[in-house]
Amino acid sequence: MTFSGEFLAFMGLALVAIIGGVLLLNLTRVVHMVVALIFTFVAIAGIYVLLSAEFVAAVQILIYSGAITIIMLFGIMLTRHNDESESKAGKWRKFLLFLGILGFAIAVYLGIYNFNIDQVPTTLHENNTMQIGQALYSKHIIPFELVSVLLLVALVGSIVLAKKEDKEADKE
Amino acid sequence: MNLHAILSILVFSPLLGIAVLALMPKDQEKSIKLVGFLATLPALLISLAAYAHYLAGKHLSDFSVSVEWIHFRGMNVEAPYFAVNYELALSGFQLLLVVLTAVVATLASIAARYVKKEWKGFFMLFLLLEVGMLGVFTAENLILFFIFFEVTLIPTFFLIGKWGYFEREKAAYSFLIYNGLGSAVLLIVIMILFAKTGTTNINILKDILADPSAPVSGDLKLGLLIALLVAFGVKLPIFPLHSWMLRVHVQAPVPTVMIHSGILLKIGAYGLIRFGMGLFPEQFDTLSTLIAVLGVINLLYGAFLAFIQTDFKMVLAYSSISHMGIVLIGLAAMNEAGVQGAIFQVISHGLISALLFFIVGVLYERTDTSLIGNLGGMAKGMPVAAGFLLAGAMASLGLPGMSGFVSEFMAFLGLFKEMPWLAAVGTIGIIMTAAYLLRAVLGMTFGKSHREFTGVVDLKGVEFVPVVVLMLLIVLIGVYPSVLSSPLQATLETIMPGLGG
Amino acid sequence: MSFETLSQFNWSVMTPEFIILGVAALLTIMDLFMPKGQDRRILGWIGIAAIAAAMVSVASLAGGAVVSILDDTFRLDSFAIAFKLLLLGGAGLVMFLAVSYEAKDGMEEYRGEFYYLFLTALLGAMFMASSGDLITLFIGLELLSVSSYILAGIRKHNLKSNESAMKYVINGGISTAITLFGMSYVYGLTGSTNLLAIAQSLSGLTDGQHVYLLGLSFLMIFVGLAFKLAAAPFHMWAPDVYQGAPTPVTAFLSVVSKTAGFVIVIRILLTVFGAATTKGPGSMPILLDMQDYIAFIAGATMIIGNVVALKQSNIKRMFAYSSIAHAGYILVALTSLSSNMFYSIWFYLLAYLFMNLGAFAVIQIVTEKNGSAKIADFAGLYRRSPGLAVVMGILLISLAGFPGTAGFIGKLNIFIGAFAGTPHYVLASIMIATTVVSYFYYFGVMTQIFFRPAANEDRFKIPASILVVLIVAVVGSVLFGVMPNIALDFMNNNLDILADFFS
Amino acid sequence: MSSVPASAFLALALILFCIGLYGALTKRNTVIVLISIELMLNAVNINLVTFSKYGMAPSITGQIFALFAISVAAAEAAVGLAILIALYRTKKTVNIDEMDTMKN
Amino acid sequence: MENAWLIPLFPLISFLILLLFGKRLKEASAYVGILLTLASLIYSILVLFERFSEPTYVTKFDWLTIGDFHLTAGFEVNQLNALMLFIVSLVSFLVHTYSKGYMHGDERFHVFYAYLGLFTFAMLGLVISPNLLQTYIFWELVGVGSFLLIGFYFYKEEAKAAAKKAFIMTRIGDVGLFIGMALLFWQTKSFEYSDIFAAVDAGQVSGTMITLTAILIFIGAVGKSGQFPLHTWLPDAMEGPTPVSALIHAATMVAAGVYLVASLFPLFSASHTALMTVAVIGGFTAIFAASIGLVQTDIKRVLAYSTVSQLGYMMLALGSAGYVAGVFHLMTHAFFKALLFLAAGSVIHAVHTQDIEEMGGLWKKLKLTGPLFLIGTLAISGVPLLSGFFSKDEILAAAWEGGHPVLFVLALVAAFFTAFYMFRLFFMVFTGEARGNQKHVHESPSVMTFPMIILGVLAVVAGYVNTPWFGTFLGDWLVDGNEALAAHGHHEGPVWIMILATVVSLLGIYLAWLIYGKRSVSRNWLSGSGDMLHTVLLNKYYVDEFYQLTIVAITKGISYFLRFIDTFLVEGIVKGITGFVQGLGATGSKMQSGQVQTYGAVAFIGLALLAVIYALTGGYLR
Repeated sequence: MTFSGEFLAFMGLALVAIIGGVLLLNLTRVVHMVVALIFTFVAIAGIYVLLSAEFVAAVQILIYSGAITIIMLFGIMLTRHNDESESKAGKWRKFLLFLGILGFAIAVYLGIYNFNIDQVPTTLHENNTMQIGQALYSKHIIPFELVSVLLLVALVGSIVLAKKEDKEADKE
Repeated sequence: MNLHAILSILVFSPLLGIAVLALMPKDQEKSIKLVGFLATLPALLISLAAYAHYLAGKHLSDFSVSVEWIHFRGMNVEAPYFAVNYELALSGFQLLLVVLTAVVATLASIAARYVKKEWKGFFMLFLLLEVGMLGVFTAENLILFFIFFEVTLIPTFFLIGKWGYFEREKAAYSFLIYNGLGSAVLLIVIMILFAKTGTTNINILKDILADPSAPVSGDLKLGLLIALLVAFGVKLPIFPLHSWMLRVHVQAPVPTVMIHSGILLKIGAYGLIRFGMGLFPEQFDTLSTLIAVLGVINLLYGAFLAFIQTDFKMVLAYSSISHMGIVLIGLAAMNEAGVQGAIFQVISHGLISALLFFIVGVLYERTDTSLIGNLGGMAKGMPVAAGFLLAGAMASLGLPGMSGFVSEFMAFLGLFKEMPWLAAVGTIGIIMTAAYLLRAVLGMTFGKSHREFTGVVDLKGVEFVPVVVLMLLIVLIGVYPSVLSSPLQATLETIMPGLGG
Repeated sequence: MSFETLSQFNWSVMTPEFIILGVAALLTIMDLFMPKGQDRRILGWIGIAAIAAAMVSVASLAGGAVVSILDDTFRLDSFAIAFKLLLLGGAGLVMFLAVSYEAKDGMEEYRGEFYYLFLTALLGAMFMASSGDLITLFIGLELLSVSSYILAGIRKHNLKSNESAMKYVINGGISTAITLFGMSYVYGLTGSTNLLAIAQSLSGLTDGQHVYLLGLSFLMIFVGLAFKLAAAPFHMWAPDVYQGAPTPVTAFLSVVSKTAGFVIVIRILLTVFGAATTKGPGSMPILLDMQDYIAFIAGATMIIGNVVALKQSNIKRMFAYSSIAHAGYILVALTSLSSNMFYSIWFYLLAYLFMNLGAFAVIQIVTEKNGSAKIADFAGLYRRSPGLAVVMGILLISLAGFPGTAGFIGKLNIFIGAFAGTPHYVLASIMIATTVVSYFYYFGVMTQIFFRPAANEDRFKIPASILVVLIVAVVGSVLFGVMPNIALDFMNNNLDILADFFS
Repeated sequence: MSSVPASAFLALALILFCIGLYGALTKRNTVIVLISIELMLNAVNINLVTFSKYGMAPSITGQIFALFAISVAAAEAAVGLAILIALYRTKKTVNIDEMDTMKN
Repeated sequence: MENAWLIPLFPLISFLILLLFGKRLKEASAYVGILLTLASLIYSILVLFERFSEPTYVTKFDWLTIGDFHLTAGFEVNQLNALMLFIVSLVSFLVHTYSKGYMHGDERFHVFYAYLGLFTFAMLGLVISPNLLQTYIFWELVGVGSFLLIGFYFYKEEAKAAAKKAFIMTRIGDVGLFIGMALLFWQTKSFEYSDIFAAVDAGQVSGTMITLTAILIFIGAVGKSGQFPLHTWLPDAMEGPTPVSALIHAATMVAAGVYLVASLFPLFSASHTALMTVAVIGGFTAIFAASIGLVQTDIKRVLAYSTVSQLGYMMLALGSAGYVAGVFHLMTHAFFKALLFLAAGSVIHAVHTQDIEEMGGLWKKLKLTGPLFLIGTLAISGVPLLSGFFSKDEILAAAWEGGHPVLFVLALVAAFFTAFYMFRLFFMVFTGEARGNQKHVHESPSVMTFPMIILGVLAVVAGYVNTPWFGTFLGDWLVDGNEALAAHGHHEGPVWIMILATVVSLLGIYLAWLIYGKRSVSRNWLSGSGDMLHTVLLNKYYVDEFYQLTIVAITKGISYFLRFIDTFLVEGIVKGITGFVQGLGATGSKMQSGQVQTYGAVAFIGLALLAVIYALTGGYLR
């Protein structure tokens, strides 16, 4: 392992991503948590770039750091909750969960820590977007169309559920 | 005449009654009861006709029927299908049980005159139960047997739970869970056999299992037999699987308990003989000592506990346990005398317990009690009922000239050949049987009467029918046992070679 | 890819999906343009007609060769046809329930959505049955899930409905993440999302490290998908969600969604892990190696489902546990991995479809009448409506697995598989013992119906659509219990799943 | 070739997955729970994208898969939030531990 | 003789007729019973006479088939059977007749006759059975007849208890018989007497097995014949109507035990131990019961203990290889004991009490009963020239010849006791002052006295069929044509035995006269000599109490112990299992807290658990 620029970039991004995640767990104010997570999302986008997935990185920034975070913030604002968020969950549950996650992580880590495959040069970074587009519109046309239905459903569903009824509005 | 359809007609004839009942308005008590009674008659007549057919020297195999039914997907190319056919047949043994079932069912339908509510539902379930029982005894393959076996379960659950006495629901649950477990174990056995051999036809299975190259090892067979012993042990019942049966016998309504103790318990014995002994003769031999010990324990356990009961129904319930011990004793002997004795006991106890439970039902109807202490001196007010009760008790305690003796005698005779010491211990049971039955029956009929029996009516009218018919049958078997033994010879001959005896 | 390439495929095999998709879109538009006050039941009936048409078209496809479109992203094989029939049948009956479901608690405005969301959910389920590509399977799964989340929460002024949906989303999200995490490793080890290609490249797997990772991903995928089956350990959402969701949705979740879950589990596990070897070509597949884990999950599921159901006082919760238990039974068939596994699972799901949907139909009637879903509300049903009581009795008996009903034959099928070959005595014993435990709660309902006095003597009005469900359910339960060969022969003669599942 | 081994990316994904999971199962605010789930899905995406470059047979499919996962995650987040808002209207809370009206 | 099966059939018909129509016939039932038993009697006399000239007749048919074994039923007329047929039908006929007077006015008159018919049927069936199984069948049936008749006054608690006791105690004996029979069957493959004897003769059965089976069969006889230790039911059985006591508990059924041993004599004689057992039990019972009889005050109980004692005598005879002696005494005893009971019944009928302390001075008032009772008393006491003298002498001779001096002495002492207590009874009842209320005392109607007279005559003359002086006709006839029995035929004892016996009985009579007749010796002479002994005797050696404390208590103890097991262990385990399942359900239910994060946590922890297990056990990691 050499200390190349790529490595440094990875270390930095990974650090940011993890710190963002840890902050998510440890901050007390909800808005702060979301903001912390934006760092993570952006860092992940950076990771994608490192992995020759520029288009995915762009989508990541648009969707996650942009759309999702924003609607989450909207959600937080709309629900006017008290800002403090402190879980009352039982200590035992947390402890067991922690153990479980630790166990799971170790088990998985044992599977991946020396995951090395003779790497072949890829051409993913060349015309990345075009490659994706071609694949999407040829091989993956069916799931692609299906996702459109899914998004339609999500759209309709969100409207149905979140819409303020006239009656209700009157009441308030 | 094509006789192959007869058995199906026999088994499903009560369905006709169900259909008629379904169309009747539910408040017509009299006509519902009449229809319920009439609906049991076809089965009775056909079964008697079948018996006559046998007496006329014709073959019972005339009645066999086999129709393709279910094809389960097989496991490999050689056995593409796991076929289950719709197969009914009669052997001598089965014939007797079918006749017994038809008789007791008809008489129980007379006893159903004491049902106080929802007659329509009662009779529909009752007739469904009869279908199940008739099917159990005619089924020629294990799956079909199991199906009918379970068909008896549900109507009985309702008959107990809805029309029983005070703790009926608990009794119904006890019944359901114990028998459910028993049938679950049975199902495991059946399915293992089915999966291993690809057939459930009893006769084919017998041949396959007798073949040493069968895909069923000796250990597995032993395991299966033990499982069968548990499965039918619940039904029989064998100590310590009996406690459900006590509750049922105390809480179930009269007709149900007549059917239950008269026939349903016998399914356990039938299963043990037909499948336990029929399919696994060698293993049965290995276990014979265990079975004999269980039989003796049952016999004595039931007898000693019956000795201190205060409720006559409990006495009869424990007495059933005790008498089923005799069945086990006979089976464990593994010789003709023993097995024949066991079969006799099955039939004899069916008749006797039906009789006794009917009389108890009559008494309860009149006096609202079945406690021995409350009934003391009842012979004063109801001499005829008391007389029949005493006669029934005598039959039950194995008085010669009545059916109980013949069976007890043969069962013990058989065991005395194989395990004399165990048999000798078992004979204590004969003494105890006399002791507890006399204690209970004399306690009820003899002695000073504790209450006025002035308003109480003795047996009358149609009530005589069950009592007299059952009594006559009991005496007939006791005096002329060949009515049973001659149809049985063929059955015994098919079982015995497997026993190597 | 040009139009020519696309048009070379036989798109007609997707007719059922097109019908559902088209009608879903049609309903959306109709809903949009219909006057506000107008009764939208008509949309439901259209939906039912669409499902019927789709069923006919699926049935007409039976018996043909395997058709694969676009690298298996759509795949029509016997397996797909068989299970699509179940999904469509289940969804059709659920639609009948939905049509008569009384809209309240904020869903009055959204009856139209209520109907077509069922259709989109069904569409997702159908793709789960009919694809050989991880991405498509995943999207189908999510389409089903997201539609279900909305359906569960559609009574938006009802706290229970909201809660139910919320719990469903959270657990569903976690399960999705876990499943995907597992899938990502599968992809990583093969570089493909096409199941057959994956199987191909894994069939020579020798590297222990990779096998290990694949085993882990097996566990992740299986546990993640266990969420859809409501199998242990991912079962706990079911009681809460079932209780809170509108009854037709509960029925949908317990039947269609569960069936779809089994479909995807079988598809992925058998194709991928059935082919992946442990020690090089010809060695034992990972799936067989992991059999014990499936068995463990199956056993735990049966025990938890049946035992906890004993303590329920709410009928819908009780049925949630019951459905957990039934998932366990079907997992026994999966564990056995015998060659009749497809048939036993299919038949069991068929039987389960009839008996469970029928039961939910009764539950819908009773709970809507009483306004609550306590088991005690069934007291005296026999007096109030003998017909309904008898129907419920038959269905409960079928659920309990008594002979004469389809439930029994289903169990027999599973047992044959469990005992043939390497016998699974322990698992079969657990299955049968827990079945006996289940008698307690099924007959507990019967006790209420038949033995207990009624609180009031109000009669029930049974809407025509529910009547249809009841009749179909009872007829199906009894018919397939007495003449199971109608279904088994259909399977044997027209759909040779074994032959074309892996090709 | 590359100086950063594939396992490093995978480990990062694993860590983020675990963080997300822990957050999803312990955080009290439902919005955060939903976001945590998004984080888990993000971790999956890292895996997918990593494998699309460093996998057994590198291909663009991994990125496609990641894109689909992102869109699904977005849909799920939207629906989840909508449900939360509906719930908030009836219960006036977003605390997940207060959603316990249904239990045995 | 080929129609001898008709003999038991007549009473059966009587039973059936009375069962069905008795209620309508009322007291006319008596005629049905009397006529049909008369038919039996006549026919048995015919058979008896026919048997003098013709050989044994056996016929049988298959009754029950067990595999290769064909169990048969049928009948046999040999000497012993023919004699028993006569005795039974005669006594039965007389009792039927007597009862018409005795039971007059009872509302269950017809039931009584029905029961009598049933009993007579069973008893006659018993004596013509050609095989052990059939014997056993009728053996049990007579038990039922006895049971029903003892419990005839069912509303009396004592009758109920006595009936129950009789049935259960004889059943204990019956089980012995049953076991013996079953064992014997597997040894000889047959129940037929002839086959059994042939097998025993041929040495097919081992010595121990013969001894074992013989003793087991003897246990049956012990139960039925009221031998020690199963004797206690017989005195209690006196709760039944007196004619019943005469028929069943004196003349016929209780003698069935003796009959059984007699008819299986070849088996017994093959084992010295078995014979010895019979003799010892018999001898002991004879003196044991006689000693109790010394102090009883109930007229029927005295007679009952006397019966037990006399049956012991018969057993002693058989056990001493005195086959003829036993059968002979069986016959004479049947006559004089039936006479005594009927006479006692007549007395009771007259004074309406059974307590001899309340009687006395009845000689003048009961002009016919008194002398008849005296004849019976003289006969049983062994006063010369009466039947009892000859049969008792035969027994003493057999005991002496058999080489059992101890048993011989026992028999003598018992004879002394018998003479003493029988005359004590006679003097207390018929002589001295009237002690109770005797205003309405009257002689019984002729329907009752007529049977007594016939029995009186027989009690006198019956002994002459077998005397040392006029020939041993009976003895010769009984063993005729049977080599096995011939060795155990008539015993010609020394003359001193006869004299000694006479002296002993006269001594007993004299002592009784001194105390109860002349009253020159205080009545408390005996009791004075030891209160304890008197109390012990009065309480019948506390045997009943002993049984109560041991057997009954143990049975109850076992029962309660088993009930404990039933309620706590059997039910407890079930409760435990259901409790466990329910508890599991409750726990699972509690986990379902409504906390969605818990649900997720459980799912994930489950996954983690599986993953860790997999990592540890999977075996794929290098």
